[in-house]
Amino acid sequence: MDSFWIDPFSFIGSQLAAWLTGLGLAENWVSLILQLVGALALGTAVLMLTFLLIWAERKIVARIQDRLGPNRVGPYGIFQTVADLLKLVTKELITPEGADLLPYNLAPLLAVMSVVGLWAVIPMAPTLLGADIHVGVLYIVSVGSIGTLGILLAGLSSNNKYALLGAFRTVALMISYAVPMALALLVPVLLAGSMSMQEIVLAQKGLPFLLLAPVAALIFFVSSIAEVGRAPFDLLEAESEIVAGFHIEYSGLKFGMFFVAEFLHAFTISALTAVLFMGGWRGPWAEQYTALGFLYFLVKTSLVYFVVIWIRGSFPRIRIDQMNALNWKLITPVALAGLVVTAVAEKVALELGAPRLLTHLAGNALLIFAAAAGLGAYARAARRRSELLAKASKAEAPAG
Amino acid sequence: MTILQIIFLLTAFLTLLAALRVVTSPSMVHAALWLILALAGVAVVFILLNATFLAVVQVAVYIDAIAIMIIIVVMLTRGAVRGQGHTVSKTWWAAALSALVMLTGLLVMLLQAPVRGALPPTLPLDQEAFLERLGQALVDVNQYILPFEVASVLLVAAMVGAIIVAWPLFVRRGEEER
Amino acid sequence: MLEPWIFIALLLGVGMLLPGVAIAANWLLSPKKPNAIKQSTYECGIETVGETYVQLKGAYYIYALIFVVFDIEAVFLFPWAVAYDKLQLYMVLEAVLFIVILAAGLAYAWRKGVLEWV
Amino acid sequence: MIPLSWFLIFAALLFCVGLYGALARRNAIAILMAIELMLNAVNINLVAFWRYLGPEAVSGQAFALVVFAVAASEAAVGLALMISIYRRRHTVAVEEIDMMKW
Repeated sequence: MDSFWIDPFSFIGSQLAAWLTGLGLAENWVSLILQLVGALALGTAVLMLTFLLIWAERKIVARIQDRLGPNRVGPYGIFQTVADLLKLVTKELITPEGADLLPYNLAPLLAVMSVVGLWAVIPMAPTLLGADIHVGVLYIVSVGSIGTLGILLAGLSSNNKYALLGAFRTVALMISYAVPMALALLVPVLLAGSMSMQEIVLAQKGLPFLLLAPVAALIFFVSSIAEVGRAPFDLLEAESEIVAGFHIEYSGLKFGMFFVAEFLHAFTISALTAVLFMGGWRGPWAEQYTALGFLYFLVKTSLVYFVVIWIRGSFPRIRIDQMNALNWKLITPVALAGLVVTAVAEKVALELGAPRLLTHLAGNALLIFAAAAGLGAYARAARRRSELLAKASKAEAPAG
Repeated sequence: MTILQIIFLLTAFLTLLAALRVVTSPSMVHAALWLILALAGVAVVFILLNATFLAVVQVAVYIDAIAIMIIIVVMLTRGAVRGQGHTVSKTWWAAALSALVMLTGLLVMLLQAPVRGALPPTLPLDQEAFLERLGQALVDVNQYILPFEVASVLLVAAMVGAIIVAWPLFVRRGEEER
Repeated sequence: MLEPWIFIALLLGVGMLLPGVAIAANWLLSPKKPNAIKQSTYECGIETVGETYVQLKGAYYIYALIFVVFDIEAVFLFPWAVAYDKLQLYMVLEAVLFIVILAAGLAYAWRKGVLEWV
Repeated sequence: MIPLSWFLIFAALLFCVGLYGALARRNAIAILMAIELMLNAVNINLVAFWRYLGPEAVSGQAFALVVFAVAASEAAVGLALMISIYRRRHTVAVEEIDMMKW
C-alpha cells in the first residue's frame, strides 16, 4: 500500500524534508523552510478558497430566492468571482483627503490577517495541523478579535463621519457578541480538559460535544455569526439600506480585502463549529486514513457553512436594539448558565456515576426550558407595556 | 547571537519605540494605536519566555479589550486638550529627570543582583500540565482561591462603580441637549 | 517548544503579505487620476460639515466595560476548565460562585437600564 | 539563550518610559496609557523571574493573571472618571482638574 494514499500530508512533508536534507541544509533550516512552505500553502489555499465560497454563496442564495445566480462565466458561472476580481484589480485606489495613511492602509491587511491566522490552529486532519499549541481555544478568542481592531483602524483613519460611526457601532456589537462566544468556548475546553484543538477533536471520540452541550454549540454558532456580521446581523453594513459603514472610503482591492475577510471568516466559524462541537475530522477509519479525515472535516464544515448561507437567505435583518437586547438579555445569561450547568452535570456524572449523556441532556433541557420561560415572561411584560402605552395614547387623543 | 536573541532585540526595540511614541505623540488616537503595538511587543516577549498562556491572554485582554476601551474613551473625550497648547505639562523636564533617576537606580540594582546572568533552566514539565496546575492552584483553598474570588469581586465592583460614575451623567446630558 | 509559534508568526506574516501583494498589483494596474473632488470625503455628494471626530455617545463605553470584565472572567476560567478533570466538587463550586458574582454585576447593569440601546 | 538581565533591562526601560509619560503628560487618558505600560513592565519582570528562577511554581503566572485583572479594573474605573470629568468640565487635562485642591 502506498503511504501517500494513507497520509498524503505527512508523506509530502517527509519527501520535502528528505529532499532539502539531500541538498545539504542544516536541520534547523530544513524545519524553518518546511514551516514557511506550510504557512505559504495554507495562507494561499485559504485565500483562494474565497473564490469558491463567494460563488457557492451567490449560487445557493439565488436558489433560495428562486433565481439562477451567476451562470455566464465558465461552467455554472464558477469563474464569475475571478471576473469580479479582475474588475476590482483595475479600479483606481482612491485615498480620501485627510486620511491617516498608515492605519488606513494597514486596516484591510489586519482584517485578512486575523482570519488567516485562525487557520493556524484548526486541525483539518489527524496530521494536518499548522500549530498544535496548548492554548488553541484562547488563541482563537484573541486572534479572532484582532479583526475588530482592523475595523476600528479603518473607521478612525478614513476621515469620514459615516466611517467613524459605522466602525464604532460595528465594534460595539462585535465586542458584545465576543462575550457569549468566549463563554461558549469554555464548554468544549471543560469537557475535553484541554485547550488544544487537536485534543478537543480527540476527546470527541464517539460522542461529539454537540450532543453533550447543544446549548453551548448553538450559542457559539449564533454569536460567531453575529461577530462576523452576516445576515441576519448585517445591519451595520446593510448594503441595500445604509451607506457601507466603516469601509465607505475604501475602493479597489482595499475594499475587496474587507469583503474577502468577511466571507472567509464565515467559512472559518463553520470550520470552528465543526471542529469544536461536531468532531472535526472524526469519522469511521479517519485515524488510519488521514485523507479520509480531511474529507470528513470538509463535509462537516461545508454542512455548517450551508446552514450559515441558509440563515442568510431566510431570515429578515434584525434591528440594532433587538440585536443588542438579544445578546445581553438572552444569549449572555444563557451562556453563563450553560457553563454552570455543564460544569455541575459533568461532575455529577463523574461522582455519582450517572450516565454522562443523559445528565448533560437533562441539564440542557432544563436550561432551554428556563430560557423559554424567561423569554415568555419578558414577552408578556413587553406586550403589557405596549398595551398600556396604546391605552394611554388613546385616552389622551380625544382630550388633545 | 542566536536567532532568539535577535528576535528579542528587535521586539524590544520596536516595543520601546512604540512606548516612546505613546508618551510623546500629540494625538491621543495615535498614542492609543502605538500603545497597541507596544502591547503586542510585550506579548511576543511573553512567548520568548515560554509563557504562551500569558501571551495569548495579553492579546485577548490588553489588545482586544483594554486598548479598544481606551480608544472609545479617547473618542468620547475628543478635543479635550485640543487648542490648549502643549501635550506635556510645563514640568516635563522634572518628569524626565525622575524617570532617568529611576532608570539609573534600577540599573545599579540590577548590576548588583546575583541572578542577572542566569540562563533559563529547562522547562521541567510540559506546558499543558503546567496550565492544569495553574487552574488547580487558582481554585485550591491552600493556594490562590482568595485572589481568584477577590478578582471577581474586584471586577464587579469596578463594573458597578464605572456604571455609577459614568452612566447617570449620560442621561442628564442627553436631557440637556434635548 | 517555540516551533508552533514560529509557524503562527509566519502564517500571520503570510496573511499580511498576500493581501499586500494583491493591493500592490492593484496599485500597479489601476489608473491614477486623483482630483480634489474624487479625494474629498464621501457623504453621498453632500459637502461635509464640521470635523470628522464627532462626539460619540457614552453607551459605547459601557459595552466596552462589560466586555473587558467578562473577558477577564473568561481568562480566569480557561485554566480552571483545563484542570476540570482533576478538580474536586468544592473547587467546581468555587468557580460557580465566581460566575455567579459576575452574573450579579450583569444583573445590576440590566436593572439600571444600561443595556438598552438608546 | 537570552540571559535574564536582558529581560530585566527591557522591563526597566519600559517602566521608566511609562513613568515619564505618567508624570509628564497633560491628558489624563495618556497618563492611564502610561500606567498600562508600567503594569506591563511589571508583568514582564514577574514572568521573567518565573521562567528563570522557578518554572515549576505557578506563582509567577498566577501573580501576572491578577495583575491583568487589576489593570483592567483600574483602566475601567479610571476611564469612567475621565468621562465623568469631561462631561462636567469639558477637559481631561490634569492641571485643570483641581476641584479638590482647596
